[in-house]
Amino acid sequence: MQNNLLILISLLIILSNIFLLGSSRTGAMIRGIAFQGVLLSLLPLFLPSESVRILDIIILAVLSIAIKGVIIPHYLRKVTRNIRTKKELHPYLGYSVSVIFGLLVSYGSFYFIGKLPFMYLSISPFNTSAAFASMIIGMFIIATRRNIIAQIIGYLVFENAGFILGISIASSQPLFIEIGILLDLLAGIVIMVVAVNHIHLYFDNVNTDSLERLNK
Amino acid sequence: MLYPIFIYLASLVLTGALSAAFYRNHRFSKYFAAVSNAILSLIMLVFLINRFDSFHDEVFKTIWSLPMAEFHVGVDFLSLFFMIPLLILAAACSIYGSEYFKEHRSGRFHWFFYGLLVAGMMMVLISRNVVLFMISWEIMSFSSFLLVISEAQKESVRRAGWIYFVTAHVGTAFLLTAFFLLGSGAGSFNFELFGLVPFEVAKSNLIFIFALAGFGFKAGFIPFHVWLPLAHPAAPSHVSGLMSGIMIKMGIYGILRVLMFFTSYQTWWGILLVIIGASSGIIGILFAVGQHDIKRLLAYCSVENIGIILIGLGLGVLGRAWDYPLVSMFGFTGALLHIVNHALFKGLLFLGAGSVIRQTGTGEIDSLGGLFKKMPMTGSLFLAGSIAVSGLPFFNGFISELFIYAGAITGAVASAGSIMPMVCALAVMALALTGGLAAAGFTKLFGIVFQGNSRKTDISSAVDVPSMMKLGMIFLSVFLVFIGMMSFLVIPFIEKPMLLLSGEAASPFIYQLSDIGEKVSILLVALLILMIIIFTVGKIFRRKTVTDVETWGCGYTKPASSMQYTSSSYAEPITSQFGLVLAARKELQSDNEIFPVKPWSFRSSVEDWFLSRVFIWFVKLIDRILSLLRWFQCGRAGVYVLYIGCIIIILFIWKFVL
Amino acid sequence: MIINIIISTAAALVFSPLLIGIINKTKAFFSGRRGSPFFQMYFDLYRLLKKDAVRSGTTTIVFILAPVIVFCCTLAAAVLIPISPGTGIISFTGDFVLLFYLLGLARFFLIISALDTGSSFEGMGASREAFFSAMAEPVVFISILTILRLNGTTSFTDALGGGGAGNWIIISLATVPFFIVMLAENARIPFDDPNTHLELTMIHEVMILDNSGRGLALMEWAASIKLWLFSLIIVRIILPGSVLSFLLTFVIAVIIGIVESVIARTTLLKIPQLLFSAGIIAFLGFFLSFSKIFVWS
Amino acid sequence: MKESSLIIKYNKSNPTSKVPLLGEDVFRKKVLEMTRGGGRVNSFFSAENDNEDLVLYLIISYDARGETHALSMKVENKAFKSLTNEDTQFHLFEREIYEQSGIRPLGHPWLKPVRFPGGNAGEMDFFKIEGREIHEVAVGPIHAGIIEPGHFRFQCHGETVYHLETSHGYQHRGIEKKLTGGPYRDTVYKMGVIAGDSTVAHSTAYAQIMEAFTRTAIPARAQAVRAIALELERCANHIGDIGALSGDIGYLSTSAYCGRIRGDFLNMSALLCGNRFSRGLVLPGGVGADIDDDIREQLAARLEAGKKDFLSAASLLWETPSVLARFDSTGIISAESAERIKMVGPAARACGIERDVRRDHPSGYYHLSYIPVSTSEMGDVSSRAYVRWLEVQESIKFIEKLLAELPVGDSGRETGTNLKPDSITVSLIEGWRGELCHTALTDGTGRFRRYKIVDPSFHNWLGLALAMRGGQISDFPVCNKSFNLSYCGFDL
Repeated sequence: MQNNLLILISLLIILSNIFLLGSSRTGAMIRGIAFQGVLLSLLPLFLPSESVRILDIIILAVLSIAIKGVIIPHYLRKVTRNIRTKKELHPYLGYSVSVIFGLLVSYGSFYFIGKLPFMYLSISPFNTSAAFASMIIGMFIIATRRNIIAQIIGYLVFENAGFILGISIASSQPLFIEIGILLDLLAGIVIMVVAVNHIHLYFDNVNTDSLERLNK
Repeated sequence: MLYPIFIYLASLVLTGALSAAFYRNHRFSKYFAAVSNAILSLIMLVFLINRFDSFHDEVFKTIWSLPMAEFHVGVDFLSLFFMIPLLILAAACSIYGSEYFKEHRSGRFHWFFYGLLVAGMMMVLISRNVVLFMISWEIMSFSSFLLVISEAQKESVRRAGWIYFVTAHVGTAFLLTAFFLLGSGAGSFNFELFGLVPFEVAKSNLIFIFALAGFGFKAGFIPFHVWLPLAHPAAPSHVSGLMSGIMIKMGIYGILRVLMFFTSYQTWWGILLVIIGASSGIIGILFAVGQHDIKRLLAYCSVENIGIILIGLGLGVLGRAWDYPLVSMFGFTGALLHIVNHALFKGLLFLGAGSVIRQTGTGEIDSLGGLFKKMPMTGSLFLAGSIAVSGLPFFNGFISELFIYAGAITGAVASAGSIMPMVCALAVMALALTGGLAAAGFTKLFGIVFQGNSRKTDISSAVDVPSMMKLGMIFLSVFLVFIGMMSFLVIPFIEKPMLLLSGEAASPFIYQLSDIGEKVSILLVALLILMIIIFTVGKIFRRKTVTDVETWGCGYTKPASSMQYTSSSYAEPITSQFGLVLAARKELQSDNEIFPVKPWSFRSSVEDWFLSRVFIWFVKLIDRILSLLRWFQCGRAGVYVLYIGCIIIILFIWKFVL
Repeated sequence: MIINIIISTAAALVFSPLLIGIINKTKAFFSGRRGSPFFQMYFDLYRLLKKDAVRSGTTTIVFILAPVIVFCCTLAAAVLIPISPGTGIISFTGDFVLLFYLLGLARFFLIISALDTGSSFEGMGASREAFFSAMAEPVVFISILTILRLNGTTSFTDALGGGGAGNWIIISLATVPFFIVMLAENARIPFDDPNTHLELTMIHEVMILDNSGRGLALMEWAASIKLWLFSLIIVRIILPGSVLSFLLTFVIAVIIGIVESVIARTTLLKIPQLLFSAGIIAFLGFFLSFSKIFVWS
Repeated sequence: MKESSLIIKYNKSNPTSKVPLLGEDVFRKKVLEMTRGGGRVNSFFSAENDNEDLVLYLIISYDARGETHALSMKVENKAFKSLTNEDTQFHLFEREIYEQSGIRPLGHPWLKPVRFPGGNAGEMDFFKIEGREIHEVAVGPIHAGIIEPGHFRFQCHGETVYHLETSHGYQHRGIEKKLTGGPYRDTVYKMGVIAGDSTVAHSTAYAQIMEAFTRTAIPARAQAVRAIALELERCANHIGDIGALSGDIGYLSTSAYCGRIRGDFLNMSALLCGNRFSRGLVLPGGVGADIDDDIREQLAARLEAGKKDFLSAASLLWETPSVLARFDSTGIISAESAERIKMVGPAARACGIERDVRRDHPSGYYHLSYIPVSTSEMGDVSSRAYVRWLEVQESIKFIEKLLAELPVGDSGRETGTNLKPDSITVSLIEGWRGELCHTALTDGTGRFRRYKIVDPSFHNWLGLALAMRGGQISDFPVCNKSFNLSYCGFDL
């Protein structure tokens, strides 16, 4: 049953990745990433835990739900509300193409991870392959979306994948490392948000195309 | 069995020649050729079906004076099986054509070439030697080419003919390579020897690829379909019926024949066949949906159906390669049955399209409409063909698709590993999507052409077609319903050719085929009875129906025929959603002003980029290569004589010295 | 056998209009209204069956035959679904193809009867229906393949008629796309709005705009039977072993009502995307049904 | 040149003789100069003068300066050179002039009747796009919803609309013609039903005209009641529209709740005067019903409740992603197009154009109290709904404020029927659909020589057609509803 839940979470992570790739509005993307954040935070609760203290895990889960599921999405939403280009994203690559790419990457990573002898993992290879796919999809989002909010979300997806890999490879590591990573992340996002707000002061939208204009 | 075939062939050519000789009396020569053609084919058909059960392979050999050739013919169940649709269609199309084809300049040899085309296909089916096969193949290609350019005064027809000619011969080149490889492996050019030698894997792969490409140009699956949507509309309708119905199947026959040369199949052949079939099916039907011309739509639909057949073949090959006899059995059965079914309904549809064009003078879907009331018989038969081609129950298209589905389902469910289920799921998805899109395409065709009110073309004086044409179509539609409702009676004809392809491992499961057929028949008959009951009950407890009212138009009092959906509009959601595949274009010419001061105009099109980009690019490439050989051409007659002499000497050396 | 057929037919005919009533009641509840009675659709059908009809002068025999064909084909498809464990009336390899192609035949006639009227509205609906159903079919079939794999059978009615349920994750991955397609095929929100009066936005309703009297009754009834059919399939997928699982169709109706209450209908342009995403979920489920990674865990 | 137009004083009658009567060339030059300088045509119509010569009157206003000017032009040979090619905002006025008086605007790019002058409803030559593939969709005059009759003709290919033409006139009642020689006893009731959902706005405009002609100053309390009624009318209609919009996209909760809340607001109007649509509330000289303390308290309480209900029902709308996705980018009209055809009201404000008569040309209580102009930027259905949502909140705030500071005094006085002869006056009111303009000219005996009404729908119908171009035909209902224009206000 526990294993099933782990797989369900990974599945939902994959689906949320695909949702992110296919959604055309920043609002939807933020909801998607919040959902993903909450899912991720639940992940440590279902890990086989011999060496880790249960309290540590609960602290980690609560903290990461707070940061990934509440604080960061809240900030992002605030930014989108301040700058009124919440509407369509108009990516470089179309939604259908992105979704198909996401699918291929997910299936590919199933296949790829299935070939690797990851016997020392404390987590099922299914989760690992989900993380692997997330990593690539995150980079893909960063590369193909114009909107800076979407790019931040891409970064978050990337980061989330790291989180999964982190807890799966090093579940016996001290709690502090994870919390440190979380706080780093939070700081990064806050800085970005501030930056976006500033960019907004000078440019009328958050289209990164306008940053390219700085060159000229 | 062979002697009747010889007699049939000879009399075909003879009646054709006689009709050309008596051409001074148009009507007589036309009816003479067409009717005798039909009668001959029917006699042959009855004979064949009669003998089917007690049939054994027959071979006939005689030494022939051509180098490397032996006059070697034979019939087995595969050839016999292909003869059934050929004969049915030859009969139906010639009855129909007797009334349809109007006399004009090039008409003299029309029926001769028609007979020659049928004879050529027959020859292809019985040839057992490469040279004989290629000669028959060329007779078939050349006579059909001449039939296509029947109306050569039109520019579009000449272009179509040219492209057909070029593609046919590119295909021949591939075929020759494949046969050369086969022959060099077997040390002979006789088919019976090909099957005896086991080929090494690399070589058999190579042979498969070349044969697939070579026969692909005839079968017309993507990407070798470029000639098909041009040639079918250009040809007279009964010829397009024959070409689309059975001639392109000769390509499939060729592939099957080549497959039979191998004792073991490679997995990737099956995968390749399924992938080509799936893409051919989906892209073909998408292009069909985007067409504006009836016959072009039907031509692209043939591409789709060839795709479906290939999916079946691919599953059959996969089943054999992976040792799943059930998959192989269902796949090959479905493919073979679909070959017959497609011949029947596509023949019917082309004949129906011909009737529409003949009676209204146009094949432009968007200018037609409301023909059902004027041509009820053609309309009903066309509707039957449309339902059949969409693969829906009660008609034959359903049964064959069901078997292909069954193959894919069995493969997807029963197998371990991950490649087989994926391929099978791909097959199921492709079949489902093509089925749905075909329904969209043919509701568009039937709905716009036959229903509603007439659009741009005046149809007030249109009447239904003469009885000979009706007869040809009714003849085909009888088979549609018969196979659709009583498929278990037809299945015995498929079992033997199927066993040739799928191997004896499938024979224990063969009962499943007619089992499925019977179950479907029971259900459909019950359903039909239910429909009749409900309809009759409705008739008995009749209520008053007022019919002298207009269609609801939101209370607007002056409706016009322009307030109907057009076929192009009907297809627009599909063409724009798949715009990337179809290279769909919409052009609105407008002044983009708030008030339309100047007239605006609109047109849309889908572009077959396989033709306009890939194929033309390919031809240019070849042209560039060949231009390197231009020094060969010097224009002096003496030099050409020298060339011919050289070739003769080379041939002599090959035949007698080597 | 005969008794089974009678039971399934009776269930399809009798319960299907009730589903519509439940959906409407649920929607009314969510928007704070009392709503029409549960049995409203029965009254409507009765009233329509009694009525005389008006038929456009443009139409042909197709228009007269279509309601009967649509009704009978839909009913036959519904009867194929076993209503309790182990009682499929006919089962063979690929029986679901017959089932869905019967629905396809019904749709074919629905579409051409719509085009028969020569109206731009009906053409509009026909065009949409033809496209969206073509997109929906592969999704359903992949979901069914997953279920067949779980049950290790090639007959869908056998799989629905009982046998072992599989892993619940995979089952839900097969059911969700089915549910989405059910909404699409039955003209529910977010694909179509069954309650709208706006012809330009309709899909299903606009095609039967010119039907009246008995023809309309049969069309409406067929539509509700189709809903019954889909919801029955879903409950049989979820609970194959239970005799009373058909009662769960009413729960499905409530869920549909809730879905319709909380989301708006989408723009027509997005419908292919929605179906596409349903297909992704279906394919994921199918993939997991044989993926090695899954077996390991 | 400055003196060649008359600056209209609101609420005052202005002698017709002061309106400069120009020759065609001077007029043309002057008018184009004014429109280029930001002038917006409020009304442009033909009238007969004493010698039964046809004269064209033009009412034009500068929103930025809050000025309204009047000029007139002598027509010779029943024709003049069309101004439409220079400035699009004239096009419908010129077509109407042609239809009503037979004066032909030469060179008009799209000269066809505005309604059905021949009396044969439905006879209209529609623009057609050439090509076999285009199909036409004819919608109306009878619609499936309970709305007024009007015909829409789409030129479509598939789901895409390339051109939309609206055809009006099914509601033509000849109101303007019947007013000539007035005011009559029933005129005030006629004003109430020009557009049944804008009763207060039209009645107020008429009342102001009558007050100007009779030089009646009305008490502040009556002005306040009028303003409250006008804002209540705005609230009710906007709320109804938001409900109808969500109904069109199948979002039932908001639809049902807003439908009820609209009823609540209509009942507030009923509380005020006994009629849910405020018929008979606004009378020349004052208002037909006063607000006593009891009503005031009840109104405040109901307003509070209605506000709460509305905020929760409508914020449900803005928080549902599927709704936003449906509204966003649907039926976009660009700010340039909107400015070019001089759209008015919420539809214009949804394109980011700050145009509001209550601010630009205030009259009555709006002199004293200011309502912020609510705008949005995208020009799509979402923006039009959003502007309505903002406006309802502003209106409620305004009503609350007014109820709190309701001036004391009586609720009106008699205006009498002695209208000042040979005068012209203009009344501009921001109805809930946008600016409506009443212009009245009196003859030598103090009767109406011409009474011209311009409903906001007159400015905006073309906007709907432009918003649909290149859009999806399935978006039309929701797009149409987001404009929610009046048919009878247009047809008159």
